[in-house]
Amino acid sequence: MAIFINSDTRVVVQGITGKQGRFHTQQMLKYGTKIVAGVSPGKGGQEAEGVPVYDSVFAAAKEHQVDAGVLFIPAAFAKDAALEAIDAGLKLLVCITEHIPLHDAAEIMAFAKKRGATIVGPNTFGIVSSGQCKIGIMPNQFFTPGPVGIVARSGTLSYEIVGNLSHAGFGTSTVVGMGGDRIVGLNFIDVLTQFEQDPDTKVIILVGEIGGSSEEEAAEYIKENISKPVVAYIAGQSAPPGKRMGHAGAIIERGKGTYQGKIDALKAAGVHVAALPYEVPNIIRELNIF
Amino acid sequence: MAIFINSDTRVVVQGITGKQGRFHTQQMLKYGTKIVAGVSPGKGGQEAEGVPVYDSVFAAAKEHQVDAGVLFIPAAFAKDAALEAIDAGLKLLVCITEHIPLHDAAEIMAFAKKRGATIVGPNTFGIVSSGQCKIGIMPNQFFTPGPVGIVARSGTLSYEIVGNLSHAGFGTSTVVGMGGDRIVGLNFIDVLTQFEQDPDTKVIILVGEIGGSSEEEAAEYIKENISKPVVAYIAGQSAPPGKRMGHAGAIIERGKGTYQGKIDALKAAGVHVAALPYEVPNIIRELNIF
Amino acid sequence: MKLFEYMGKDLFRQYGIPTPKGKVIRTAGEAGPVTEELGNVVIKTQILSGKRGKAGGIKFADQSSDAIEAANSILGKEFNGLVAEEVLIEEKLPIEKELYLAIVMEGSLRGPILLASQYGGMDIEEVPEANIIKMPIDIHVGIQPYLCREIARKLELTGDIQQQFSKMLPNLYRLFKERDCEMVEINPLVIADGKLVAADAKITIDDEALYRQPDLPKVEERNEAEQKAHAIGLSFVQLDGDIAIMANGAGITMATLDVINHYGGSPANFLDAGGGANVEQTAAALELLLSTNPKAIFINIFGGITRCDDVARAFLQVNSQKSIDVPVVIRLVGTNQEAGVKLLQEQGIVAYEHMQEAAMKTVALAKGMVE
Amino acid sequence: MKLFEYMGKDLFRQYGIPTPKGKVIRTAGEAGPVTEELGNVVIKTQILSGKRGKAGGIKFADQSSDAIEAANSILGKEFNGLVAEEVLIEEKLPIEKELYLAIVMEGSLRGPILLASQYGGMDIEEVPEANIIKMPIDIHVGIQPYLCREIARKLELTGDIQQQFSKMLPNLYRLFKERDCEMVEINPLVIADGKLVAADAKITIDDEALYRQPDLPKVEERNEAEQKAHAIGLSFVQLDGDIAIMANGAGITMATLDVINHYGGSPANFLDAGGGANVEQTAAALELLLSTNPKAIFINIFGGITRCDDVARAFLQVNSQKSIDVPVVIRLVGTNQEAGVKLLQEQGIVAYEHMQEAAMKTVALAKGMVE
Repeated sequence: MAIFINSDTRVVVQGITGKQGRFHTQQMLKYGTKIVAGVSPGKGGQEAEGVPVYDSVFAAAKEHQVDAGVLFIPAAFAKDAALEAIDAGLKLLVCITEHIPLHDAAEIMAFAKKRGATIVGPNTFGIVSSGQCKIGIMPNQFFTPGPVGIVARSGTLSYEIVGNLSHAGFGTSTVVGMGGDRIVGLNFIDVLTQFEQDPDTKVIILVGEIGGSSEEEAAEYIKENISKPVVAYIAGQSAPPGKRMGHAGAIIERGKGTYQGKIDALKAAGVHVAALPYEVPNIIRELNIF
Repeated sequence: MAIFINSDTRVVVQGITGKQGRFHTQQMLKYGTKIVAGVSPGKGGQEAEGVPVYDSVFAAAKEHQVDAGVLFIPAAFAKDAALEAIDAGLKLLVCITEHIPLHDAAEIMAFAKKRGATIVGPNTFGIVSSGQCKIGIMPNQFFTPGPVGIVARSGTLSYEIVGNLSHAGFGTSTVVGMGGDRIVGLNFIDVLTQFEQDPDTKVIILVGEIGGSSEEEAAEYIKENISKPVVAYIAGQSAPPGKRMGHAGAIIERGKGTYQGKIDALKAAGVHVAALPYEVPNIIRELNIF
Repeated sequence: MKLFEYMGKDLFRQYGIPTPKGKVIRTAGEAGPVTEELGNVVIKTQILSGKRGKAGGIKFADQSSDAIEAANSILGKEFNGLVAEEVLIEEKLPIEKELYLAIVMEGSLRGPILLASQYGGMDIEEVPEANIIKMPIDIHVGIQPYLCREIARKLELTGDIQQQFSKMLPNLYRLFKERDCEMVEINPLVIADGKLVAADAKITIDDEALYRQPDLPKVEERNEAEQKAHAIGLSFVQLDGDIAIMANGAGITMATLDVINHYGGSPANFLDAGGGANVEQTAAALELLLSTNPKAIFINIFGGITRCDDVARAFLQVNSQKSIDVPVVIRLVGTNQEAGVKLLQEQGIVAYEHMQEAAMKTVALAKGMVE
Repeated sequence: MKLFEYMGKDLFRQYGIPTPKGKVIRTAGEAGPVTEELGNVVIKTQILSGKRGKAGGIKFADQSSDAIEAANSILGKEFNGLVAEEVLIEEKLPIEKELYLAIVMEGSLRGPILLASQYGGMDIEEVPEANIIKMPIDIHVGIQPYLCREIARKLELTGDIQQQFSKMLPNLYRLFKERDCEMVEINPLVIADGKLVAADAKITIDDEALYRQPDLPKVEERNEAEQKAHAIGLSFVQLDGDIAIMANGAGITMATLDVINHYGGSPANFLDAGGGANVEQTAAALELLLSTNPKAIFINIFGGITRCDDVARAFLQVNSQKSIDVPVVIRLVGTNQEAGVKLLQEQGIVAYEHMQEAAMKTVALAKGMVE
């Protein structure tokens, strides 16, 4: 099962002939992802990593049934590429690109909502349903099938946690990177809803950060709607308030989004909170569900 | 039952303090429509025809539960009023106003689609579920409950047919005026789908016109999806091609939308076609279903 | 409102869409200096109709005398039933390819659609569906770069021409949107000397939006009677029969024509008095009908917003002011029906209740078969 | 990028949003002629921080000598930790009412939201939620007349002020959109002499969109080290501890800080080398850390796009060029881990696999507890 993507998901790669596009297409193919087409304007008819290349998503979608797309497109052109993918009918779009202007992101989200498309990212490492389909840039070796579903705002931090889990013998069902920007497509609640429904997921890990209010909103939601155990780790306990911490989401605004506020909300919702990232496997073990 | 509106539907009237707004509010109240609020910027706090008036749809929606709205607003301001109603959360909006610019209509439709709102019209006489709720400008006396569902592009022509039915002893379930403009919210197929589901509707009358292709599309749809008997009357058999006939929908474009083409399509779909409007009751009688 | 080609090209220039060099003239003599300046020219009849070429409305010349002669053979002449009062003289382009491009407001999509084809030119209507590119435009998103690339790809445009196209298309859409167009059409959009040029321009402005387009030129297509009707808010089209018809609503007016035809009558016009015409408008409509000298008049009213008593009053008013010497049949149902019928009865006039009956009577009267 | 108040007001004027008359000065003497021209004036410290008033950064004067004195007491002085290098002198308005108005890009809405309040002014943060109007803006629909009316109604604006507001708000939104703003804020938006005037301006431009806003003034908030890091594409914030930290990704960098803190260490900085830093960038980052004279350096890499062998190579390169005299702990996992670990081993350097272990070691080294 897994959520959002699985072994049937057919993927088109936008920007497949670029350096990043090529490299990660190769990695995704190695992982087993069904990449059916690539897009690169002006390079239609070529092949990249054994995948046929088209001039547009429309052209690719005419020749192949495609379910999802992934963007390896520079920030200045990402909005156009995303709108094209949505207009051409893709229902899931993973936007790896970072540094996309906020107003562009907002326009992408508005168009996606109108057309019923799901956007993962931008500024995400992607999404992987372990052993089935990887759409993103995460290292292949850590993502082995198992009962743990993960949803995270931050990329490398997720690898850290997945690495620790892997070391402790726990595999993952689906790992979703929401993306580090202020405006992203999926939020915690969207993903939690899916995990709750997914028979392959027995425990959910939420990897948050200081700043914003999405962890607090997730806590509210968990209290009412999630029956599966949830473990959370929130980064930024010792980050100085108000300083710029790499991405906008990490700016603490107007006293909201503090570490303590998030922890309190999560604990009140019955979530198991890890103080440090490598505590997560122990907490899962103590749940005594496996 | 009936479709779209019924005796529970709570209605807000935009432009209630204008001459048309007042008159038709009175008529709708007489018919039994639950009008819970009126809107007229700058006149909040007043009453019109016994209905409380608010400065905005937002303000009305805060005080009352409202399901549907109706617009008695001059064409130049209709787009703004419609967007307001949609933004304030109305799910059904009847746009009586005629002469709305096409580009305004297109923007209304795009916003309505995004928010999941249904637009009836513009340039419509409205919609009435007989004996339950009338949102529009049709004369009250002809709309008595019965088994006939009607969907029409043109107003007075519908009255003509409803009058004939009434004379022959047939009442109506719901009568829907799609509106006479090139861009309108509902099309025949949307309404046919609802009638097919409605237990109160036993036979469907489709009142079309030359021009456009919506009758042909309806015929295609009927063939596959409608089990109830459908009777059609198409106006314009003797209209000269290409002449302007009052509204844009009546212009025959590029050889499409001819009378004969529509009749042929409808007959091929098993629809009973009346050559003249007053033949409709006889055809229904001959169906031998009542 | 349709615009003449030269007006459309003026708009194209305002919006940065390349057009051929040229000048519109109203007298043949003006063709001389224009041709001297431009060299090889094409001389184009300015009428609000397609198929000018096939009707002989497009000529070529490479010297002033020929151009003047050509202009002379066009100006004041009739093409497809329309008199040419202006001629557009333009440089003759070395055409390599003719494309088709249009943006239209489409009812079933409830918004704009872009149409394009590699096979533009005079016979675009015969081009098979498969060779017409159709792309709906989301009015909230507009024409984005990807859409330009996609259309260009399907038109098989490459290199610099593709760049020119991607620059031009958003401008065309901006014109379409800012000028409330029902349709903008370029046929042909030509490639000549490595440049993309709009060799023709067909623009229709949405009549309902004219009030907010005050700086557009005014073009009048209606005849005198139609203009008079329009001025008082009625929709009137002259036909070639002898029974004048007035009804309220486009649908019922069409149905009335159908019924009159069915009984062997011949409608003299289509007059939709619309929803809610008052006494004054109705009276004016009646006078308009009288002025066309019909053999009979059929007033067919199913009152919704229109009030039957207003219609009766209007008729009585006109009747008292001038002697109506053609038979008038009045059918009156709906809002304030009783009051209307009573007003007429008081003057000895019968109002019919059923359309069928009234229509049959009208036809019989027009044919002189009854008194 | 935050703009100074006077820059924001320049933008307001470009977009037709009324502002008080005024002039920005950089030396106290300039205050004289400005005050003579404007009469009663307000003298406002230009710093990129709120709460200037409470910090004594806003003064009043009604004659030149007082204004010069006030400017003198501000220029070059520190307010809320920031040095004032400019002062804005403006006419003092006869304020009748102070409103609050802002448009912000909101994450949970995935688009813009409009915030407004009748209770604008210095204490806006203490105004209860119930008195803050919040209206999401659909980015495809923008600010339509109905939205202006609705906000004005909720702000209890009437008559001419309502008209002014309805004219001003679409302009503010246009600025927000065209200038890629993260936030535009007017606090207070005042009513003075029957006019609506933006008495303050707080604008933040989206950093990611600066490339397409070439004509905006440049404002630099970063210190020297932070600028250096930014120039090579790294995100660096200086902190006050003694353990220099470098990790790849904002989340893991924060987590690294947390872990160091947990074991009693004190981070000297936040350095996110980001995804996919190459050898050159990593080496530059390392040199930056060395230049801050920490007691220990912790390099914590979980390679995704970042390749462990590149990190190893960068370290070895720096190590061979200059003598690194502080202890460096390297944790290396992920993409090309084996190659990276091997490269370090060949030079006798241990790479840790677990963050916990590596962090504990780093803290111990910084405290001089191990060699």
